[in-house]
Amino acid sequence: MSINWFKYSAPSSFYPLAGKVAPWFAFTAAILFVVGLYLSFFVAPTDYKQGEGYRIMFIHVPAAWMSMFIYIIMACWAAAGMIWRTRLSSMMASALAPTGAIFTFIALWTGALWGKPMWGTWWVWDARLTSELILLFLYIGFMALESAIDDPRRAARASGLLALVGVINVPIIYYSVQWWNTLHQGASIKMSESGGMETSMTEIMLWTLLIMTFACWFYTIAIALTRVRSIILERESNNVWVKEMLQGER
Amino acid sequence: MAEFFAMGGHGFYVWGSFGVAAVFMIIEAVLVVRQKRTLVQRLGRMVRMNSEVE
Amino acid sequence: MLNIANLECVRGDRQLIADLSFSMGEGSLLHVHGANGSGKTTLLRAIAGLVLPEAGEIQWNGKSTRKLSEDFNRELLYLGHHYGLKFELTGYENLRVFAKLGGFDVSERQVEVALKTMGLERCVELPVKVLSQGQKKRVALARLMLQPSKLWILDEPFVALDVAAVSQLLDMIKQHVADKGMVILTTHQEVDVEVGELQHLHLGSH
Amino acid sequence: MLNIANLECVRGDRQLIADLSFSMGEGSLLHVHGANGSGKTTLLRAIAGLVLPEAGEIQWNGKSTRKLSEDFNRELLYLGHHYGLKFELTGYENLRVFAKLGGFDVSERQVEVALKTMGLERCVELPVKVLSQGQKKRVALARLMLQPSKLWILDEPFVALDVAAVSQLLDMIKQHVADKGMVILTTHQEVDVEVGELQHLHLGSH
Amino acid sequence: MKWVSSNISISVAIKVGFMFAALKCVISRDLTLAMRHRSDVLTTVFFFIIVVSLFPLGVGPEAELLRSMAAGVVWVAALLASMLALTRLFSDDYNDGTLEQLLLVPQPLALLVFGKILAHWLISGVPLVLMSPLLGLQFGLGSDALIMLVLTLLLGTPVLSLIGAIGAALTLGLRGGGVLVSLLVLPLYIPVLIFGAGAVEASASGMGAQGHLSLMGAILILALLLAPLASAAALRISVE
Amino acid sequence: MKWVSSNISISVAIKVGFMFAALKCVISRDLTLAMRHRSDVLTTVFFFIIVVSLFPLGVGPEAELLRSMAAGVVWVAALLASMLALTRLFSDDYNDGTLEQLLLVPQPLALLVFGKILAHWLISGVPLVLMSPLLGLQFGLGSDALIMLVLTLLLGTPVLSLIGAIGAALTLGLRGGGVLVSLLVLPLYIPVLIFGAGAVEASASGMGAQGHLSLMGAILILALLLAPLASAAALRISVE
Ligand code: HEM
Ligand SMILES: Nc1ncnc2c1ncn2[C@@H]1O[C@H](COP(=O)(O)OP(=O)(O)OP(=O)(O)O)[C@@H](O)[C@H]1O
Ligand SMILES: Nc1ncnc2c1ncn2[C@@H]1O[C@H](COP(=O)(O)OP(=O)(O)OP(=O)(O)O)[C@@H](O)[C@H]1O
Ligand SMILES: [Mg+2]
Ligand SMILES: [Mg+2]
Repeated sequence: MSINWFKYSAPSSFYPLAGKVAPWFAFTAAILFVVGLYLSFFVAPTDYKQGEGYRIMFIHVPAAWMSMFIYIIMACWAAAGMIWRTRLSSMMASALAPTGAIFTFIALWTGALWGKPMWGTWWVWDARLTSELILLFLYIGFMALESAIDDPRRAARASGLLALVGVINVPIIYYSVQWWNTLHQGASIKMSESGGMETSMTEIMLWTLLIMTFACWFYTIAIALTRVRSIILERESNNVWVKEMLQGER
Repeated sequence: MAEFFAMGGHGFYVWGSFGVAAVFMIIEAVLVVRQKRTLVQRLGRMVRMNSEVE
Repeated sequence: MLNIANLECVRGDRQLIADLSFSMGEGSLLHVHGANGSGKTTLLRAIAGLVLPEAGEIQWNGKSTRKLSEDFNRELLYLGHHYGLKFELTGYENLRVFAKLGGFDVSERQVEVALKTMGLERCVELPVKVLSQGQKKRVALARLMLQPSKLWILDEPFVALDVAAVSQLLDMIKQHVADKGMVILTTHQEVDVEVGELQHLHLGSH
Repeated sequence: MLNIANLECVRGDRQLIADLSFSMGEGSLLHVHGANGSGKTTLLRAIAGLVLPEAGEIQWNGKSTRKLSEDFNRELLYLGHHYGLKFELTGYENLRVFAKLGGFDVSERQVEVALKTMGLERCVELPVKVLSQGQKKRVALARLMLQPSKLWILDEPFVALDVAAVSQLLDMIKQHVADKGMVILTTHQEVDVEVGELQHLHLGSH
Repeated sequence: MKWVSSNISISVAIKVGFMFAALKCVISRDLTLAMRHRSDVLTTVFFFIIVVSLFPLGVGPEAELLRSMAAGVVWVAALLASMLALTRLFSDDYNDGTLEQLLLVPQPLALLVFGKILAHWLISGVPLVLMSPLLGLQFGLGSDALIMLVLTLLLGTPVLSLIGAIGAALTLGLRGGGVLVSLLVLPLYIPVLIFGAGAVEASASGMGAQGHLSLMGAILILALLLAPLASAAALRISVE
Repeated sequence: MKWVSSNISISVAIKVGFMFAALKCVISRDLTLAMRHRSDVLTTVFFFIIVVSLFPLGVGPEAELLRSMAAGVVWVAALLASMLALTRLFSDDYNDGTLEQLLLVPQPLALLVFGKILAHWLISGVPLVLMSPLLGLQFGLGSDALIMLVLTLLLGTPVLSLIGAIGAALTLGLRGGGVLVSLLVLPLYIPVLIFGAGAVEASASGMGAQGHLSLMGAILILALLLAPLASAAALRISVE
């Protein structure tokens, strides 16, 4: 992405830009998904250890990665919004949150469906699983706070502050959960399987995984750009440029 | 074909994963686009009504 | 001393105050008029720094009140629709808290005199909670006699007061203006506030 | 129709109302006077059944209001210092809730007309929370036009209203009394409520 | 004439009709208020989920230990979640003066209170019941125990709302009501907790839980009969 | 002249003096308010005790099981109790308009907020710490583990108050604030819970808990530095 965000940090100039590029991201995402799904189901070979069930990986791992990336990006936008007081930044933060929450949920859901055949249980209190669950709580807290406040300007400032507090806390939470689990080596099932997987991963599997991940990236960007357009309209509905633009439309 | 959907006995898990993921992502996309459209309509109506008053 | 330039305030999707500019010097009183919902409270809260204006500048002695922050607060006394009293404390205790937080020294005696002037001598020992509506307001107004602030912002100060208390408050306002203070107030009641350099501001036609 | 006999009300260690007796018939208005804290609100709440009197009897058409309970409530409209509105609902929704709970039928149109009469046509879609102080009061007062109750008890109904709304409310009170209704009210503002059979009641010398 | 004259006594049928209308109105009013802030409904459930998830973090991840405490943890969390939501049952209405107006409505107060409790259960109780199997799964409960968990919660959460309403009404307008209400109410919750968690554990260890269930049903009926009356009385005291 | 002229800049020493006076005043005000209703102080502790005591009822009486979950249960209960008390930290002041006046005080807001948090901890945190050994005994903890329990709570409860203040400030004036605040705050509490309960368990099983304790100290210092500032910013947003 070589777009100079700062040049377009004024909502009025970002709005049309986002409208122009969003369809292209959506289009690219669709193509990548088609290719990625084809590779996942028809090209990637059956895993010698896990059979066909391992194909869940091609959605699980990208979703898990996205869930973490999106939180970081969201928090960065919120921080930028608090520090430089650019209106667009906090709008981007709120535009990203629902997508992040959805990917977190998908990671949890696919992980649970993968765990049942592989580990014989839907859920274990493993460090990685637990921190993913906490991440979901953080996303939901962010969105709940935003939706509980009527005034959109106040909502943006409050949820931005929360994201900022979260960003300081997330690494602390992450490492504490990590430590919590390794200190109690009592879990009957461990995630050591994944280590075994790495070695058995063929080149084609890796490519499939990468393509699915890029598909998710482009999907996220397309969705966030579209959503931020709605948010811009809503919060800037008093401004002249919005009125002129709407007058022009139809 | 049936064999493909059975996924070597793991059909439920595999299709449950991909299915739910697809459903969520498609619903999100549809909602986002629709939200944008209704918002433009609503605000447009407001702007037009206000300009008529003035 | 107080300068407002091109102030603009928005609530929800309504622009309540647009491009408002005025200034007040020492010994003057600004009476803000307007129908219900015309934005008087919003304006007063914006000046006090409780509402972030959409655009415009509010200056005190040539400096932005936002930048002055605590230094501006020292010059300011704001009384809004809420009285700002702790209902579990007595009137006396409430006033002492205001004094300590505001950083101005008042003796026990001064507080007692202020309460007495407001006709609350029989209620000093009661928690504010059990007082009548008008008595609560009187406790809040007793602050005017103690706090050495230059700018008073009073949002409907006459509400709930009986005739005696209204005239008492009027005297206090007049005295403050005569002492080179500044007062901004709103009221729907017809009271005679002709004093000092009097300005009127009429907000929106609703 | 309303008979009060030997009423006595005590708050804390103060006897606010002692041995009070009076009665009101159809088409009459009772104006309760008194300084701040003299017990006006207490009296009004006692009549409405929200405060238990220490002694005495309150009768409606010869029957104790306590015994009548729900049947008395049907005849009663009480508006106190609190407006009794749900801040999250719009004015329209608030009035519909009052109507449904009170068991009186009002059409959508009637509610709209009532809100319009109170000058709220631009705020029908807003939750009461964001309205100004005076607009909130107007929503509460719109009930007077919808609820078919005979006895209105209004505690400081003119507070927070602008001039236009005050005269509107005065008209409504006069109309109600002329229609053989009964009104009990308190106010510190000077308003002209000369109408029907007017009684004055002066409470305690503070 | 503009008003309903008190001399004409309204016929019983109409009266009952008005009563139902009023009941429906209270319920729909409270549901509307909750829906205005959809987060309201969701937060109770999430609180429930988070509290349940805290325990493994405090206790440690051993699956066996977790399984054996599952029923207790889920039930205690349900208790706390439903109690936390309680503090709002009357307090919003009290603060803005609408409770005062509810007391002046020409309908039996207990009826209105029942409507409010019902709405409260729909908002805060039902989502807990729906979410509980998922949490049971996280703790590794078997399918029999899961079904029993849902059943007991279905019988138990209304009791929690009903009993809790009394406490909420009594502590109205007191500072620190939130904590005080828990102090009054939690001890009364204990029988529900014991039978509820007991039933789940019994069925997890393969025993029948018929006895537990019928006791819970009896408690529910008793609470349905008494709690609205008691809460109404408490409200009258609190508003004065 | 009646007022302090703005032209005379007050000397730094006097300024600091006023700041301390204001801090002292906020603390003593909040303590007085709590003492006016002594039940306030007690209810938090009782909530703590009751929640802890509910577990044996829900889980069953096996001593071994109870001992192994003791640290976790006590810590989770402390979390919940301190969180429950939080909802009142700013909301009373917000509702009666005194918060508005606090914002207009000529002192740094973060300082006043710090005073309020400190008072809150004295009221709701310290009693928990004092009560915890008794509860630990009930679950059969040894003396080493008991000392560790008190120590970790002493380090941990201030963090709970500090982090919680941010959540309380953010949710001010929102409907359903009580539950919403728990949704925001509980996930952030997790590190404190893990290290706190972990330290107790480590010392119960004879291992050293030095590492846990120093981590908790680090978290406390971080929270002391950042939380008052963040809460002050949140308050400004919420009062608007
Ligand atoms: C609810 C259950 C699960 C959750 C919440 C979950 C969560 C996650 C997360 C957060 C990641 C990204 C971690 C990272 O990149 O460091 C991840 C990666 C992964 N997960 Fe899961 N997982 C779950 C179940 C499973 C199961 C059952 C398996 C396989 C048996 C599995 C296999 C993997 C693999 C292979 C990766 C990629 C490994 C890597 O990048 O290092 N997961 N999962
Ligand atoms: N979210 C919102 N959407 C639309 N309008 C809003 C919103 N929030 C506030 N308002 C409007 O802003 C105005 C608030 O005005 P304000 O309280 O300043 O009035 P006021 O002049 O003090 O009136 P009063 O004399 O009644 O006290 C009201 O008209 C209200 O309807
Ligand atoms: N616990 C108590 N102890 C002593 N006095 C009390 C107690 N509770 C209430 N009071 C007194 O009762 C009176 C309440 O009066 P009420 O509210 O009826 O006055 P009011 O006539 O409506 O005054 P206003 O004009 O100010 O509204 C006050 O004077 C108050 O001091
Ligand atoms: Mg106003
Ligand atoms: Mg009164």
